[in-house]
Amino acid sequence: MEIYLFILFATLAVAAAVGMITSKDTVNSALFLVVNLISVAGIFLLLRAQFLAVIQILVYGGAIMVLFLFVIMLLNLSSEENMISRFSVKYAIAFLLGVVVLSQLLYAIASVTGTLPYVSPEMERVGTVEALGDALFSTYMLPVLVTAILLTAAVVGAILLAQRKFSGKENK
Amino acid sequence: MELYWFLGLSAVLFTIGVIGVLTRKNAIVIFMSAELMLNSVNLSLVSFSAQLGDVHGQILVFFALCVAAAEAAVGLAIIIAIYRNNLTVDVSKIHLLRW
Amino acid sequence: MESANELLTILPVIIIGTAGLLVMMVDAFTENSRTAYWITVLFSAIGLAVSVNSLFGPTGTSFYNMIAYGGTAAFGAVLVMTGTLFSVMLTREYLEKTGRHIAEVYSMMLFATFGMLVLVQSNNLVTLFLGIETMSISLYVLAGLVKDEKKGVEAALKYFLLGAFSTGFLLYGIALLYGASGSTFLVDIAATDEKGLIYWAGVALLLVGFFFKVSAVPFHMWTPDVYQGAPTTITAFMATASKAAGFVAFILVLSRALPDVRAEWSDVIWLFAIFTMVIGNILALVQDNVKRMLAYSSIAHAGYVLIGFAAATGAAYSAILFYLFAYTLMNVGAFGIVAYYEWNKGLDFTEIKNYAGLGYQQPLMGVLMSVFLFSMVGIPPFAGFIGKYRVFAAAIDEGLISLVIVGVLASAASVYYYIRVLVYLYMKEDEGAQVTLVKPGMLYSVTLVILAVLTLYFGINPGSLTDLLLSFKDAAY
Amino acid sequence: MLEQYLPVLILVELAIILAIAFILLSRLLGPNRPASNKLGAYESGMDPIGQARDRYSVSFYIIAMEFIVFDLEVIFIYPWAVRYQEFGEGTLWAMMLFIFILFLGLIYTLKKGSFDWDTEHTATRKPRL
Repeated sequence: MEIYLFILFATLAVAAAVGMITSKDTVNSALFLVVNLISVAGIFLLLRAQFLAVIQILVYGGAIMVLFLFVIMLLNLSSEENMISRFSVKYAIAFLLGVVVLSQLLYAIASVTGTLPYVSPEMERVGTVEALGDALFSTYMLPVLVTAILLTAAVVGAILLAQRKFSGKENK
Repeated sequence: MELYWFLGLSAVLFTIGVIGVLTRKNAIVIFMSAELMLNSVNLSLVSFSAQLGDVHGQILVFFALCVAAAEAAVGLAIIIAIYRNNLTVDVSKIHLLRW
Repeated sequence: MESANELLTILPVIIIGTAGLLVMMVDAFTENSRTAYWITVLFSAIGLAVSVNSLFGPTGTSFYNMIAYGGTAAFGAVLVMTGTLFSVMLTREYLEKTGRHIAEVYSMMLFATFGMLVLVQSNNLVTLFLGIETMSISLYVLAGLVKDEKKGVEAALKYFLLGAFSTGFLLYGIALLYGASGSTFLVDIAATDEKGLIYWAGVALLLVGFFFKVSAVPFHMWTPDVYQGAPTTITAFMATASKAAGFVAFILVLSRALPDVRAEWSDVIWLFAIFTMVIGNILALVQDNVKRMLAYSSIAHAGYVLIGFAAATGAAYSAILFYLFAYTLMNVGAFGIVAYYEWNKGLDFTEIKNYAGLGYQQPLMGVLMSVFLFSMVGIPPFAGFIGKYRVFAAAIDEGLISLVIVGVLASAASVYYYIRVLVYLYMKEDEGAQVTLVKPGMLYSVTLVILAVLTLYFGINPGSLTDLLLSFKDAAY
Repeated sequence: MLEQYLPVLILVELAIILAIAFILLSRLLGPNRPASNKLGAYESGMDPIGQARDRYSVSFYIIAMEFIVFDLEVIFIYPWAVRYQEFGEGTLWAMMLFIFILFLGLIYTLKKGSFDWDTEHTATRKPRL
C-alpha cells in the first residue's frame, strides 16, 4: 500500500518541480513550489517523520511561500513574462550539466543496499515530537541558541534592506 | 520500501533545482529553485534518519528549515532593494560589474 | 545543563553575541551611531583578548561535544577577532566620510563574527552548517548595505544567489556523509569503515561547499564583483575574517572528519590549488581597478593556502594558520588604504590611474601601502614572506615539488601587479587636477600603523607564534 | 501501520472534492448570460483605475517576515513545551534566553518604525474623491 502512496507523491513532487522551473508566470512557479512542498511533506509522513511533515506544511508552505507571494505581488512581477527567452544554448548546457550531476548522484545512490527496516515501534517513536524534543533540548541546545541569533540577524538585515527610508543621511 | 527510492527522488528534485537555478533569469524563480534544492536535501536527510533509526537527521532538517526561512527573509529583502534601484529582477540585465 | 566552566569554553562567542544584541538595541533606541561604534570596538577588543588567552588554555570539547575549544579553534577565533577588530575600527570614518554611515553596520558585523566564531569552534556538522549560514546571511546584508547604490545591491544579489546555490551543495554533502557514517559528529565520520559511493559523493559535495566559501577558482565567480560592490572596509572584513574562518573550519573538517582518506582529497586540493593560483594571478594582472585587483589577489592567496592543504601534515596546518594571520593583517591594511584614497575623491576613485602621484601627498599612507604590498608579494622582512616560506617548506617536505614551483612562479608574477600600484603612487606624475588629500583621522592612521607594525614584527621574529602553532596537537596527527 | 493517518487522507480528499464540486455545480447550474456591465470589476460604483494587482507598501513584507520568524520560534517552543517536565532547570533558562533574543528582534522592528502605517508612504493609491 505504501508503494502506491510513494509513487503518487513522487510523481506529484517531480511534476510540480518541473512545472515550477518552466512556468512563465512567477505566481504559477510559487504555487507549483507549494504543491511540491506538500507532496514532500506527504513523503515525510511515509517515513514516519510526522512532526517534520506538519512543520514543512506549516512553516515552509504556510509562511515562506506566503512571503514569496507577497514579494511577487509587491514587485508586481507577473508582467515580466518576456524573460523566458526562446530555446538557447544556455538551456542545453545547463540541462546537460544537470543530467551529468544527476547520473553521478543516482549511480552513487544505487549502491545503497540498505532497505528501510520494517517499521518497529521504536522507529515509530523517532518521528514524534517527544523524540525531537529530547534530542533538541539536550544535545542540540547550543544550535538552538545559534538559530536564535541567526533569525535576529535575518530580521535586522531584512529591515535594513527593505525599508524605504535611508538612515545613512540622518545621523551624519 | 527500498531506501534508494527516496534518495533517488531527492537526487532528481535536487537536479531539477540546479537546472532551475542555471536556466531561469528571474531572480525570484532562481531563489525558489535554490529553496527546492534545500528541500530535496531535507528529504534525503529524513530517509537516512528513518533508515538509521536515530533522530539526528530530522534535527538537521529542523535547522535547515530555519536557515531556509532566514535566507528567504534576507533574499527577498535584497530583491526588493534591487527592484527599487534597477526596477528589474531579470538577472541578466543587471551586470554593472562585468569582467 | 551546562556548568559554568563549559560556558567559559565559548566565551568569545557569548561576548560577541551579547555585543551584537546590545548594539542592535542601541541602534533601535538612539539614532546616534557613535556609541554603537565604541561598544563594537570595545567588545571586539575584549573578544580578541579572551581568544588570545584561550590560545594557551586546554583543548577539549564541550556542550555535548558540539564545540571543540583550544588549539586550532582558539587560533581561529584569534584570526576572526583580529579581522573584525581592525576592520570595525576603520569602518566608521570611511562610511562617514563617504556620507553613507548606517548604524546597523556594526550589529551586522557582530552577527557575522558570531557566525564565524561558531563555525571555527564547531565539532559537529550541524554547528558547522549553522555557523556558515549565520556568517553568510550577515555578509549578504553587509554586501548590499548601501541600498541606494546600484553596485552594492547588485553585488549583494549575486552573492546571495550563488551563496544559496552553494548552501544546497554543502547541505547535500553533509546529508550524504551523515547517511554513510550514521552521525554528524566529525569524530564519528572519521570512524566510518565501509566507504561506499555515498561517502565519496558526500566528501565531494562538502569540498564544493567549502571551495565556494573560500573562493577557490572554479567557484570564485562571485568574489571580484562582491568585493568591488561592497563598501571597502566591509570588503576588508569579508576578505579576511570570513575567508580565515572558512579555512580554519576546512582544517578542522579535513583533519578530524576525513583523516584516513587524506591521499584522495589532497590530490583533489592539489589540482584546485594550481587552478586558483594561476588563474587568480593572471586575472589580477589585467585589472585596472585597485579594489578589483585586491579581490583577485585574495583569490591567489587562497591558492597559496590550498598548497598547505595539499600537504596536509601537522606542519602544513600550522603554516596555514600563520599564513592566514599574516594575510589578515596585510589585507585589512591594504583595503584600509584603498578606502582612505576612496573617500578623498569619491566612490569610483579606485582606478589605478587615479593613484598617480598620491604617494607624496600623504607620505604615511604611501609608506604603509608599500609595507602591505611588499608583504603580499612575500618580500623577506615582512610576515607575508614567512607565511609563504613555511607553507612552501611544508609542501616540499611532502614532496609536492611541482606545486611549490607553480607557487613560486605565481608569486613572481604577482610582483608585477602589486608593485604597479607603487609605481603609480610614486613614479607617475598626476596629469589630472592636482588632488589634495585630506589628512585621515587619528584613529584611522593609528589602526593602519598598528597593522603595519604587526606585519613587520611577525616578519622579523615569527618564532614565538610559529612554535605556539606547531604545538597544536588537535589538528595535527 | 498507516491507518493512523487515514483520517488525514479522508479530510484532504473531502476538501478537494467539495472545492471542485462547488466550482463545477455553480458553473453548470447557474444562469449564465454575460453582459458588459456585469463583467467589469466592481469598485463600489466607480470605474477601476490600474490593474488589480497594485503595489503594496513594504510594511506588508516586514510583517510577513516577522510572521515567519515567530512561526519558527513556535516550532522550537512546541517540542520543549511537550517535554519540559523531564528536562532539568537548565533548559528553562536556555529557552527563556531563546525567546528573549527573538523578543529583542521584535523590539528592534517596532522601534525602526516599520509597523507604523500612517507615516509610511503607502504605495496603495488613495481613491480620488
